[in-house]
Amino acid sequence: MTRTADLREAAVPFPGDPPVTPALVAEHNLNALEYERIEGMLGRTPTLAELGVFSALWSEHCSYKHSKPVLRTFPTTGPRVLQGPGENAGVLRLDAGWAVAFKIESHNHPSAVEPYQGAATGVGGILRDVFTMGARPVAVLNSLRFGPLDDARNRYLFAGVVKGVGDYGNCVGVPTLGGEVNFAPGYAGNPLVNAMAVGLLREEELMRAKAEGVGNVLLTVGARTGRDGIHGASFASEELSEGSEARRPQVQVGDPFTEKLLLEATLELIQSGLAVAIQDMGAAGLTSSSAEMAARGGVGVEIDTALVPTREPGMTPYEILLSESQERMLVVAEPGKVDAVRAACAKWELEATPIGQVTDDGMFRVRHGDLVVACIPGQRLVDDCPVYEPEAREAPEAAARRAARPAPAPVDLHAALERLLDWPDIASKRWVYEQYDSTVRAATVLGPGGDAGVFHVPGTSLGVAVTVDCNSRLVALDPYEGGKHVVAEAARNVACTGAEPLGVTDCLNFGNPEKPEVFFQFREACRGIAEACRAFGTPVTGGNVSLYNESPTGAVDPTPTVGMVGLLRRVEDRVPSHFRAAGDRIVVLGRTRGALGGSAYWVVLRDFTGGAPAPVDLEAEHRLQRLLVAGAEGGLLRSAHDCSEGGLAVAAAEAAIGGPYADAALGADLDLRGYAAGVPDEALLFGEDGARAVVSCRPGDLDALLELAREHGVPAHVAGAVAGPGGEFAIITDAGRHAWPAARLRELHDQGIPRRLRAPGE
Amino acid sequence: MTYRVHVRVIPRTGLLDPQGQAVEHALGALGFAGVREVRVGKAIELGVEAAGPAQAREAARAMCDRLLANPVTEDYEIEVEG
Amino acid sequence: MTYRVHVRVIPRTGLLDPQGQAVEHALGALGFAGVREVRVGKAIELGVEAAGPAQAREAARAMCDRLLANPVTEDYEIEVEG
Amino acid sequence: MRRVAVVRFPGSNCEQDVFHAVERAGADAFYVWHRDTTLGGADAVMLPGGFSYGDYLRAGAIARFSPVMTAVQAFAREGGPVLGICNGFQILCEAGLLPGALLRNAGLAFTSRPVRCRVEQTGTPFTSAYEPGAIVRMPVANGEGRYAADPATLDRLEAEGRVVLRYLDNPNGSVRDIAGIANEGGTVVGIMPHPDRADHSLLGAAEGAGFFTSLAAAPAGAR
Ligand SMILES: Nc1ncnc2c1ncn2[C@@H]1O[C@H](COP(=O)(O)OP(=O)(O)O)[C@@H](O)[C@H]1O
Ligand SMILES: [Mg+2]
Repeated sequence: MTRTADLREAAVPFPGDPPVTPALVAEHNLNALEYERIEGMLGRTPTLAELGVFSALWSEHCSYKHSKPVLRTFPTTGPRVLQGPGENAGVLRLDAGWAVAFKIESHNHPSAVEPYQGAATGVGGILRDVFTMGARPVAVLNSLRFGPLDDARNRYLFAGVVKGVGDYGNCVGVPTLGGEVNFAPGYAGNPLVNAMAVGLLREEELMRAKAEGVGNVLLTVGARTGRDGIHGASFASEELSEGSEARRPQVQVGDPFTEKLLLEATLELIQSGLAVAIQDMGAAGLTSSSAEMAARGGVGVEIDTALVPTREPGMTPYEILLSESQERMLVVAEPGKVDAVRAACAKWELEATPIGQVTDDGMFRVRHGDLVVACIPGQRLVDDCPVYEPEAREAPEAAARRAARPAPAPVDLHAALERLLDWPDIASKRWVYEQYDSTVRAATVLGPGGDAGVFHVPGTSLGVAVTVDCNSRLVALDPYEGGKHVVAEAARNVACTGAEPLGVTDCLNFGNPEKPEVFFQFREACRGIAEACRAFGTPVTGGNVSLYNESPTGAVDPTPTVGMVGLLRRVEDRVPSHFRAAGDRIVVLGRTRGALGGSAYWVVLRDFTGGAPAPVDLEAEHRLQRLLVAGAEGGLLRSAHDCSEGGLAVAAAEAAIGGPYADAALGADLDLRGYAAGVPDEALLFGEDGARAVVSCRPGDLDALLELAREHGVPAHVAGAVAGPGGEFAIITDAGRHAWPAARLRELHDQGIPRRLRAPGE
Repeated sequence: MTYRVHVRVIPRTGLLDPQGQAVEHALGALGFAGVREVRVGKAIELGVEAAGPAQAREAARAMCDRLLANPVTEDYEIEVEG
Repeated sequence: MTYRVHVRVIPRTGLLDPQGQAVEHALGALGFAGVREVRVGKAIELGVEAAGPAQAREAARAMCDRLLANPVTEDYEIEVEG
Repeated sequence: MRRVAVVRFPGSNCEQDVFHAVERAGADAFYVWHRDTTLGGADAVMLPGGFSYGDYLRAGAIARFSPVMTAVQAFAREGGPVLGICNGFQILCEAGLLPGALLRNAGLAFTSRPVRCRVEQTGTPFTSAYEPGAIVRMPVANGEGRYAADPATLDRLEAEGRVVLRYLDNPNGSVRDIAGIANEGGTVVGIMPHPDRADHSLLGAAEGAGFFTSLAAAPAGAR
């Protein structure tokens, strides 16, 4: 009671700020309930600055008000978890004192407006999330979704995003070890750009963004604050006033050079013990970084916006609090170490400016000079946002699509394989990843182009495998099974390199959660993800939720992207995806029932997106993963490639035509007779059942491999042998022998994307 | 006839221009005092077939709007020679 | 006072200019007929503190020779406003 | 050569790669900061790859004015061995220690992939470990890697055997497939591909090690 009494006096409007009206509240996307809660909390009308602070921290992005209850169902603990959800990035223990920090984040909306800068700043943000934990970023991945390439706007977005991702990561000097790109009508108006970063740290250097120590100093480090990305809507109410033009929100521009300096300075501050806590100023900039750090530490903070170095004159406290200018950090340091902090930053040509301190009254207080413009109970600011559990109902169309079948049509297996390999979703992504530096840091053991990237942990025998995956078609058709498929595919990809899957970060890209059919997809996909993560013992250590991905044509396809890391105890054991040498024996692992529901085959050959995805057998998936790891550690596997989009035939063909820089495509001869009795050829070749992989081994290792498969309870079919360079890729089924020149398949696969960029619409 | 057209595409004011900042900083370090507000953009020279200078300018404007400049982040200026 | 100086740095003629070629090709594809000899370089704008326009131009020339242009591959032109 | 200085500019990002490659080759590496004015008595100097000063304006254009470059200039003038890799090559050209320039790739895109090169000149401190004509596979990773110079300069480079490295599969439109060159004395060498990323088998190629073992093999203080 007394507190609210104080609060009534506690903050005054900044001269020139518009009065807080219902319209202004609405423009800040705060509903009646939320605004009531704010007034109740303050016991008075908030100032514009306070309104801005609430609108930022109570936004979906920061508050998770629609997703929290669902996210709580994820398994987040395990023997290797050093840091789960709640920090800038999750951290897992490796071995020998090393740990890996990793996190994925979306930058969808900025990329839709300005693909190059949107994607670039997305990479910048996720790198900061990782190095603020005290980890040196050693790998980045990216997951991209666009509308089909026959449309000029989609090609423009695709090219701009790829250049943006590349230019930023290349300059900072972090290799891109993997990613994914898909094209589907559902993303036409609303591309998805998810970036994942992976960093290495010594366990003892783990840093948390937890403000502590009353009297400690807050410093901004890095770029100056401009009007970038400020929530502009709130100024509509003063359209007529002069100066509102100058205040329109601006595109965030990335500066990877400053990021690189910030990276080095931050790691120096942490290693030399100069910083108590560090957080990057990402979404909602100064506001969320200071409020979240204070809440985590259970302390208050006081900031003077007049002290924040700005890029433009005349910025108001509101603008300074909400600016999303890039390459900025908030550092907490003991008063006695402030000069040392500034010196360390100066070495890297960075400004470090004290702007406030940690207080004992638990308040989030902002002054501009001696004017207090915001004064909010800190803990409640972060915790008291209402949480919603929206209605969830599957759309009837969705159920209908799942039940539907394509019209019968003549089967042409020969054309089918060629068209699938040329299809942009399956075709080689070389055009993309050759724009990304994948070898800087001289630790890349397996680069892009295989199932997962693998890097060497310097000075150890360890390797780390990384991948990011999501088959959104399966999720759209059956969110629950689809969610399991996503995790299973990521784990298969990691295991194919010989690495044991350790943990997950996820980026949940969905439409408007207030639509029951969207929230149904969200809830069910998460249920599937949680179940699969439990089954595999791969906890979720963090992630990001991106909702309201809507375009004029409706919500995007549900896209819960999963990033996974895995551990190779001996990095030399790593297994590539492609066949290595003529004469090696080819073995198909796992059972094929011929599930064509949601398959690429039906989309490409039948122009039909539908059917029921195969139910995921989590036990079978787990057994396969363990077999692949054991096979690699026993040195029995020469190559391993998992079966996913396009099924067994595409997986085998990809393994045969070789990696992006193979001197020539190797052929292969596969005899599938007697492998999957009763399964029609098109389903046998192109069905998308999970828990399968195509592997090769030296002839002399075949028996040992088969024995190992038996021990692990994984069906193994000896399909044939790798042929020499210039050979044929052939599959024999009960219907006969189908053969393609391996070189032609390689060409189709390699040119699928570039040829569409050169000659659109063909 | 063919007109020589000079197009200047410059990052919009207010937007961060890291390249401009770097150049300004470097010029300062080289001892060039009193240099400020440096911005770095693209200079594009074209030979444009047109009935007159006005038409050449018109054509160039259309090219800027369609291709040469990014409407979200850049402003442009056009000069027609002779 | 401060003069607004525009510097154009253009790849030396004779030198291959892939960016210029790409722009020329793209303009053609967009249906802009009669565009030729496209060259793409850098446009640099600076505020230069100087006693007069002549001195501002002098300063800018020195900056180009030291830093802004690569003598091996680029030519530059300077314009001083007002 | 025992002691090799690896220069760090703001924005360098291959300094550790080069450092470790030097050590693996059996020499001692140490870092020199761009603000330093001496080279700490180094027997050789390496300018690593990266994006010094963000590669803003032109790759290497700003870095070449760093204080340390005065020392590098003097060191080179006395015949000290200097190797510039990628951004290091760009800096050496901007600094006038090597002729010509490195321009935007013909494909107008950053290009990251392994390339095969032929060692054309084994008479430098960095290539003596190779057989003449040896084929070396190394990654390139750059946006401005297209070597250009006027015809007279090119003819001179060819005539004097100063083309050190030539692409077999030219990734960026470099004139005459040039991937690396040397100064008149053959002591200052610049190359675009990254031997520092191809010096042991885990990385898929080990042939790059020669650039560092050549140096380590040369007797200390040899110059
Ligand atoms: N989908 C998710 N699954 C698990 N944890 C999540 C998810 N989304 C967000 N989190 C966690 O919630 C915290 C806040 O998320 P976020 O706001 O995205 O972090 P940041 O501030 O770095 O953007 C982070 O620790 C993040 O890992
Ligand atoms: Mg963060």
